[in-house]
Amino acid sequence: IERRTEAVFAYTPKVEYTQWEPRNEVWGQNFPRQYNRYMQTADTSFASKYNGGAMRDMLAEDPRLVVLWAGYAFSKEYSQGRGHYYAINDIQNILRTGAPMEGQKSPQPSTCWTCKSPDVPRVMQEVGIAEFYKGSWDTRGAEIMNFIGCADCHDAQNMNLRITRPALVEAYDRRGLDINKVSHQDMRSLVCAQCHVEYYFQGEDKYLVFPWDKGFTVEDVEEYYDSYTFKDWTHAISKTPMLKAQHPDFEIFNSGIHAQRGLSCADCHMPYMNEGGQKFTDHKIQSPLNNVANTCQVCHREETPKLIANVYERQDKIKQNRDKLEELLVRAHVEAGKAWELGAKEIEMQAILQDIRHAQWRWDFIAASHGGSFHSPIECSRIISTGIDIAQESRIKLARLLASYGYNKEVPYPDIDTKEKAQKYIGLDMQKLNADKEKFIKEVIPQWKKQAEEREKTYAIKNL
Amino acid sequence: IERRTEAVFAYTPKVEYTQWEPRNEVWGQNFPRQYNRYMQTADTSFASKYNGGAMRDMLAEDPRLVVLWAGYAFSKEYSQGRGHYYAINDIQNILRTGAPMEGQKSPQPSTCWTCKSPDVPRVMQEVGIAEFYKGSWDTRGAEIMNFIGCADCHDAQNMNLRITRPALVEAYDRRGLDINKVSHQDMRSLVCAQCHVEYYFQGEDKYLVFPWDKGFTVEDVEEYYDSYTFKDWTHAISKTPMLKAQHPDFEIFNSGIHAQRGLSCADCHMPYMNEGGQKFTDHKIQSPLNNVANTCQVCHREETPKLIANVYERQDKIKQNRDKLEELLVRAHVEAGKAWELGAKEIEMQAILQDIRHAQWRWDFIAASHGGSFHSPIECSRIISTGIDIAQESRIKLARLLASYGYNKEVPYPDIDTKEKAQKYIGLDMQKLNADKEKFIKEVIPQWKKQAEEREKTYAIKNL
Amino acid sequence: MIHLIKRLIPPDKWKFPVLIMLGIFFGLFIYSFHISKATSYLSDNPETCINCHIMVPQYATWNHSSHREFTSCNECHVPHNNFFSHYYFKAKDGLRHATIFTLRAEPQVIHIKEAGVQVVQNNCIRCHSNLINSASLMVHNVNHKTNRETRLCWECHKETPHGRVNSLSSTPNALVPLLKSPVPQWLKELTDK
Ligand code: HEC
Ligand code: HEC
Ligand code: HEC
Ligand code: HEC
Ligand code: HEC
Ligand code: HEC
Ligand code: HEC
Ligand code: HEC
Ligand code: HEC
Ligand code: HEC
Ligand code: HEC
Ligand code: HEC
Ligand code: HEC
Ligand code: HEC
Ligand SMILES: [Ca+2]
Ligand SMILES: [Ca+2]
Repeated sequence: IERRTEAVFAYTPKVEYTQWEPRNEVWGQNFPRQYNRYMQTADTSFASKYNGGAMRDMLAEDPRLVVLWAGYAFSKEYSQGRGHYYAINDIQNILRTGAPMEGQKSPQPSTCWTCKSPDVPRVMQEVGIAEFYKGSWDTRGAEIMNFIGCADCHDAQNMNLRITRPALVEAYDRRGLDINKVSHQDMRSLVCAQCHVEYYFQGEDKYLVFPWDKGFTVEDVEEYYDSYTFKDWTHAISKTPMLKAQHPDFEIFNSGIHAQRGLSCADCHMPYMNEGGQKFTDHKIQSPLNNVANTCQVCHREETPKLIANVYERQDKIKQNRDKLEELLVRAHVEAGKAWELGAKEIEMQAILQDIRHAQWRWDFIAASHGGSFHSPIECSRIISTGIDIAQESRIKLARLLASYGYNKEVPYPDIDTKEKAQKYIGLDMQKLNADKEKFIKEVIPQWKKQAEEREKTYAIKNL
Repeated sequence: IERRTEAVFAYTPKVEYTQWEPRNEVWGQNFPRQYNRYMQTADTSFASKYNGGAMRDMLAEDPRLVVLWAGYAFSKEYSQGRGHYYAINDIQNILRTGAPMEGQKSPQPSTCWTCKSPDVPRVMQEVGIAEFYKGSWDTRGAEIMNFIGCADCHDAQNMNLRITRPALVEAYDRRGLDINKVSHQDMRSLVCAQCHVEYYFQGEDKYLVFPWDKGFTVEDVEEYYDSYTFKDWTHAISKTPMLKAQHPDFEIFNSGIHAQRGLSCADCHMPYMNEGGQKFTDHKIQSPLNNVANTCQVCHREETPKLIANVYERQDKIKQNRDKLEELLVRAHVEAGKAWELGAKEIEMQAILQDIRHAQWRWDFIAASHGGSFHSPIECSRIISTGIDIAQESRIKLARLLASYGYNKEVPYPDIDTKEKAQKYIGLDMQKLNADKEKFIKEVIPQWKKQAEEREKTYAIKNL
Repeated sequence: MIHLIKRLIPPDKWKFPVLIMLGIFFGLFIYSFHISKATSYLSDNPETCINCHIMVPQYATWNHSSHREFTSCNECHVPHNNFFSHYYFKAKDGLRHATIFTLRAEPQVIHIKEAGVQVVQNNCIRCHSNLINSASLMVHNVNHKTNRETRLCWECHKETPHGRVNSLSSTPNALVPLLKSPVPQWLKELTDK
């Protein structure tokens, strides 16, 4: 009857474990409420208009992506991210990591594991940071087995939030900032900024770096990459030295009104909840649109459908022009391909390729940030505008160049209205890729799992 | 001590006047608080980054405008609007209305007066609506003398808000809406929507029409004009059949978050103020940035500089791409001019000119709405993006066309970095225009004033 | 009437158990009345509202607002037009809150109900009518009063008095005078085992 005692926090730890314990279920014995909700990130039943926990094959939803990424692993398979629960499954199953077996290596480096598991800080502790990144992705296949979890964000001693990924600390260092001196509210975003950020692999040894030295805007990062003449890959059709943008959610979020008003990621993606009078942080990290009552409505009095409509309206308006830019980029790549075909010279193409690089970079910055269109719609829209301008500028130059080679008309738009057609168009042998992957999943993954199980049996845990 | 009694005794109507009394000072005797603040719209001391009550010569601030409007009166003179107090002064003094004297007529129609004075509904009552619009601007020069005022927005009987401009009522009618059935909160915007909207002059008799039949978005209105093959003028350089957009503040505002949350224009431009224990409506209609405390801060707790920075950030981001689009449009006009020069045929130019028309329409829709970049930044940004795409599309076509006429390189950008250079470039004889206007102001305006004075003496006013 | 009472009196052989039951019910009622400090709800003391900690965020924000000096919760949240609706509303609301609280069905983010909105709005007007309505214009214009009073005051005065952030956990560390437990110490000691 009396619920006054609820105000007092009841905590009786059940187990004691080490600082780098990677298994969520072990931490979960001490913090069942957080653990149970966290395991709910396995839920794939919610799909919003563009996001949600469901599996979405982005290449099927939008086959133009295949052409934009021709020559790069993303053209093989790319999905909209889902719950943290799937981080390991997804990186194992994705075609991008290939089928490393029978002496073959994965086309990806070990660095790819960095944002997928609390085994990462554990192994980094053991072998060192630079050493961890080295080698191909399969090198550490048996080491990395637990999906993203408690040890990624929490100090085992006191449950304080902590940063476990060196790339973030180093990026702060290079900007002359001390990440140990930030506020608690900042930490509620910075734990996410370990992963939900644009990154690249520096040098031969694929050291993970966040490209923030010149600032956080799309232009700042572009300038950073240009000053290194860095490229992620060379485009298969246009031969452009390309940049790939990856989920700059933290960077874009910071340019929006919610960040300016002091919100952190956790305010919307990990709202507080009450259960039996206990307040705690909802660890089912997901789209806030699946939980408007506890997120938006804390600050906004509008009805749920209205708030959801606000989000969709922003996403729709940005998508309209992003789609346009996508089409223009396909055209630019194809037109550049035509120019090469007609014998265009390196020096004639240089300015054009630089434009294509910059335009696609801007497109990708927005496309890769799945929350961006809501987090900071005005900035996203601004960036898309500049991308359209630059893409079209490259096409004006191409029109002149093509004309000078005697081709003075529109270059036909390729027939790429399904993922299959598009992948065929850029010359991918999907059957082989899929068959190899299937074999890899059947034969190699179970071995990795078994090794991991054996290893984990040796971890010291004390029952209290 | 008790100041409540002030309220009761404050009001003793001093005068009785007719429904169409145009003189603010007459109404002002009954409502001194509102009148005194309204007269403050004479204040020109405040300039914000892009707006405010100060006089700003837009052609000097941005000479590209001159080229965009080549062949149209706006290229002669255009200022950023200022307080309602100046409505009559400004339309009399602007070069756009010309120097109608010595048998010459103004290049503008009477319709131009519509949004400048409470003499307008007065005269319309007398002569009829269609009749009012007919004839050149000077026809009614002596009739229209009081700047925008009480009778434009209020019913003299009971001070209710009322709509006095037929164009708004007719536009509502055509959409099947009854403007007499709107809420009071809607009226607090609709009185502004009598003037702060996009309009055009229909037919020979220049009937004032708001082009909302297909909707309020930039695309809807474009479709409306295209379906009529309406044009405001033909561009002097590119020969494009152009559209001019005028201050679609109401339309754009309605697409923004503040409108979606139920705000009206009066909430920010006519906030309540408190004097002598009475809350009344501040009639100093102006930029809210000159009065953040009573506008924004009633709803937002942030510091004044921060709120102003929010506004500027939105304006800057939209301006960045609007400026870009402006440059592209100058280029497109000049390139089209070059094509004509080289002998391009009507049929070859058609699609190109349609693109230029649409692109500049989108640019102008945003440029002409002085509040738009804050009222609805996401929509403004969306529109600019589509404008950039279309402008560049026209330039791709032009590149191909020019190449086919043997001109396969960049067309030089004109030297137009001052208003003077730009006006010279499009062939305006500014000296003559200015001299004529000066004479007109010295000789004709005083006559108009005198006639008005005589007339007003005859109006029935009863002192109580 | 007598007939009615007669029908309510149980047959003889039931009398004793019914008496016992009634005693138990009555005792439980007194107990819960006491333990939930229901008596306090008859008063206007804001501290009674935080009898149950659910109301702490609203208490804390009110307590930091300019209205603290002049306005108790009930000044805003209970009708003041007459004695009967005052207590009827209070009882109705109070019972619903208590039920939801006891069932642990309270949402994380509590929203004011439509009925409550009207009550609060009327109370804003009750205190501030001199400021918001112009006597002169009321003479002049029959619509003036409704025009001024139909829009919710806190559409503009968003932060009055509870601020904007609304959640059971929005004031986690607020220092509020949580009432002392009405359960005697000895009973707690006995039941704690
Ligand atoms: C003000 C609320 C708010 C804040 C704060 C916020 N987000 Fe979001 N986020 C959203 C909304 C709304 C969406 C769109 C969800 C949808 O479309 O289903 C979203 C989408 C996302 C997505 C894609 C979700 C999915 O379903 O796939 C990610 C990832 C994301 N945000 C990460 C972040 C990160 C990292 C931060 C902090 C740097 C952050 N968010 C801060 C509201 C917020
Ligand atoms: C260790 C890296 C890492 C950290 C730390 C991290 N994330 Fe993630 N997050 C991921 C990865 C990887 C995925 C995609 C998993 C997949 O699709 O397999 C993801 C997915 C998501 C999604 C999409 C969920 C859905 O239902 O579609 C959201 C939202 C999200 N994260 C938000 C956050 C927030 C908020 C934080 C901080 C409180 C955070 N993440 C911290 C790596 C991380
Ligand atoms: C800096 C952190 C980081 C690094 C390094 C990283 N990822 Fe991710 N990864 C993420 C985040 C965050 C998401 C969720 C993105 C979203 O919002 O959808 C994700 C999602 C994924 C997904 C699920 C969605 C999809 O793309 O199909 C896969 C698979 C994946 N990553 C594989 C990789 C591979 C392979 C590499 C190396 C090339 C890599 N990751 C490197 C952070 C990272
Ligand atoms: C992606 C980052 C992330 C992961 C993974 C994560 N947490 Fe948290 N956790 C947070 C954040 C953010 C908070 C809120 C901290 C605050 O506001 O004080 C939090 C708070 C907590 C708290 C403090 C009480 C509360 O609920 O606010 C506990 C206990 C906790 N987490 C346990 C866990 C456990 C157990 C796991 C693994 C099952 C886990 N966390 C995984 C980010 C994370
Ligand atoms: C902790 C408070 C908080 C939360 C949670 C929150 N917001 Fe906001 N929101 C704000 C603030 C503050 C602003 C800025 C306007 C202002 O100062 O009132 C804002 C602005 C907005 C705007 C206008 C900005 C724009 O992009 O046009 C929208 C729409 C919005 N929020 C929707 C949402 C939605 C949807 C969610 C949930 C996913 C959400 N908000 C969660 C506080 C919050
Ligand atoms: C939420 C507040 C808000 C509302 C509501 C609002 N405006 Fe504005 N308006 C502004 C701000 C802020 C500016 C920018 C002022 C500046 O840059 O100095 C502005 C600018 C303007 C300007 C240019 C002012 C100048 O100084 O030249 C006009 C005209 C205008 N608005 C008309 C309207 C109309 C008509 C409506 C209703 C349809 C409206 N506004 C509704 C806030 C508002
Ligand atoms: C009868 C026509 C008419 C009506 C009605 C009208 N306006 Fe205006 N407004 C104008 C004109 C014309 C100007 C420009 C005057 C000039 O520059 O000479 C103007 C200027 C302004 C400005 C710029 C002031 C400055 O300091 O730069 C603002 C803001 C404005 N109006 C807001 C409003 C609002 C809000 C309403 C309704 C409450 C409204 N107007 C009603 C015609 C009108
Ligand atoms: C539907 C109403 C309407 C009509 C018709 C109209 N105006 Fe205006 N006018 C306005 C408004 C509103 C403004 C203020 C614009 C701003 O926000 O700066 C304005 C501003 C002006 C200004 C001051 C700023 C400047 O442009 O230099 C002049 C002069 C002017 N108008 C002249 C004219 C002329 C000439 C015509 C006829 C061609 C005309 N107006 C027709 C509503 C109208
Ligand atoms: C551009 C439109 C416009 C003009 C011009 C205008 N008003 Fe108003 N007036 C309004 C609006 C809007 C309100 C607010 C009505 C409401 O909210 O009930 C208002 C309210 C009033 C009120 C009601 C009391 C109050 O302050 O809210 C009076 C009295 C009044 N105006 C007098 C005048 C007088 C006198 C003039 C001329 C000097 C004038 N108005 C010019 C738009 C205008
Ligand atoms: C009558 C209330 C009210 C007034 C007055 C008001 N606002 Fe707002 N404002 C809102 C609401 C409501 C939102 C939408 C977010 C939300 O729901 O909290 C909002 C959103 C915003 C946003 C975020 C939207 C965006 O464009 O990103 C900004 C910035 C903002 N307001 C600034 C201002 C400024 C500056 C002024 C004064 C010129 C102002 N507001 C006047 C109520 C108001
Ligand atoms: C027994 C615990 C308890 C007490 C004591 C209590 N409340 Fe509540 N109150 C609640 C709960 C639980 C809710 C949520 C009800 C819901 O959302 O349906 C609530 C909701 C409300 C609401 C919003 C819902 C509505 O009915 O409009 C208001 C207003 C409110 N309480 C005011 C008060 C006031 C004033 C007092 C003191 C006189 C008070 N409460 C005392 C538990 C309580
Ligand atoms: C000055 C008037 C006023 C006073 C005093 C006041 N409230 Fe409120 N209360 C309001 C208003 C207005 C709202 C509606 C807020 C909203 O919807 O944004 C409200 C809403 C609430 C709600 C619903 C939750 C919410 O924020 O919408 C609760 C619960 C509540 N009040 C409890 C209390 C308690 C407890 C007290 C005394 C400690 C109190 N109120 C004192 C005006 C008042
Ligand atoms: C019991 C009477 C009473 C009620 C009910 C009441 N107020 Fe007040 N209010 C006052 C008094 C007295 C003051 C002066 C406080 C001061 O000067 O510190 C005041 C001050 C204010 C102020 C100016 C100071 C501030 O905090 O911004 C506003 C605005 C206000 N009230 C709005 C409201 C609104 C909105 C409501 C209804 C939700 C309301 N009031 C209900 C008595 C009341
Ligand atoms: C359209 C927005 C709006 C609405 C609705 C509104 N107000 Fe206001 N109110 C204002 C503005 C603006 C002020 C002047 C702010 C100032 O002086 O700081 C004000 C001032 C006040 C003040 C005096 C504050 C002071 O310190 O002088 C009180 C009290 C007040 N309002 C009460 C109310 C009440 C009660 C209602 C509902 C009947 C209400 N308001 C509705 C905008 C509004
Ligand atoms: Ca997702
Ligand atoms: Ca101005």
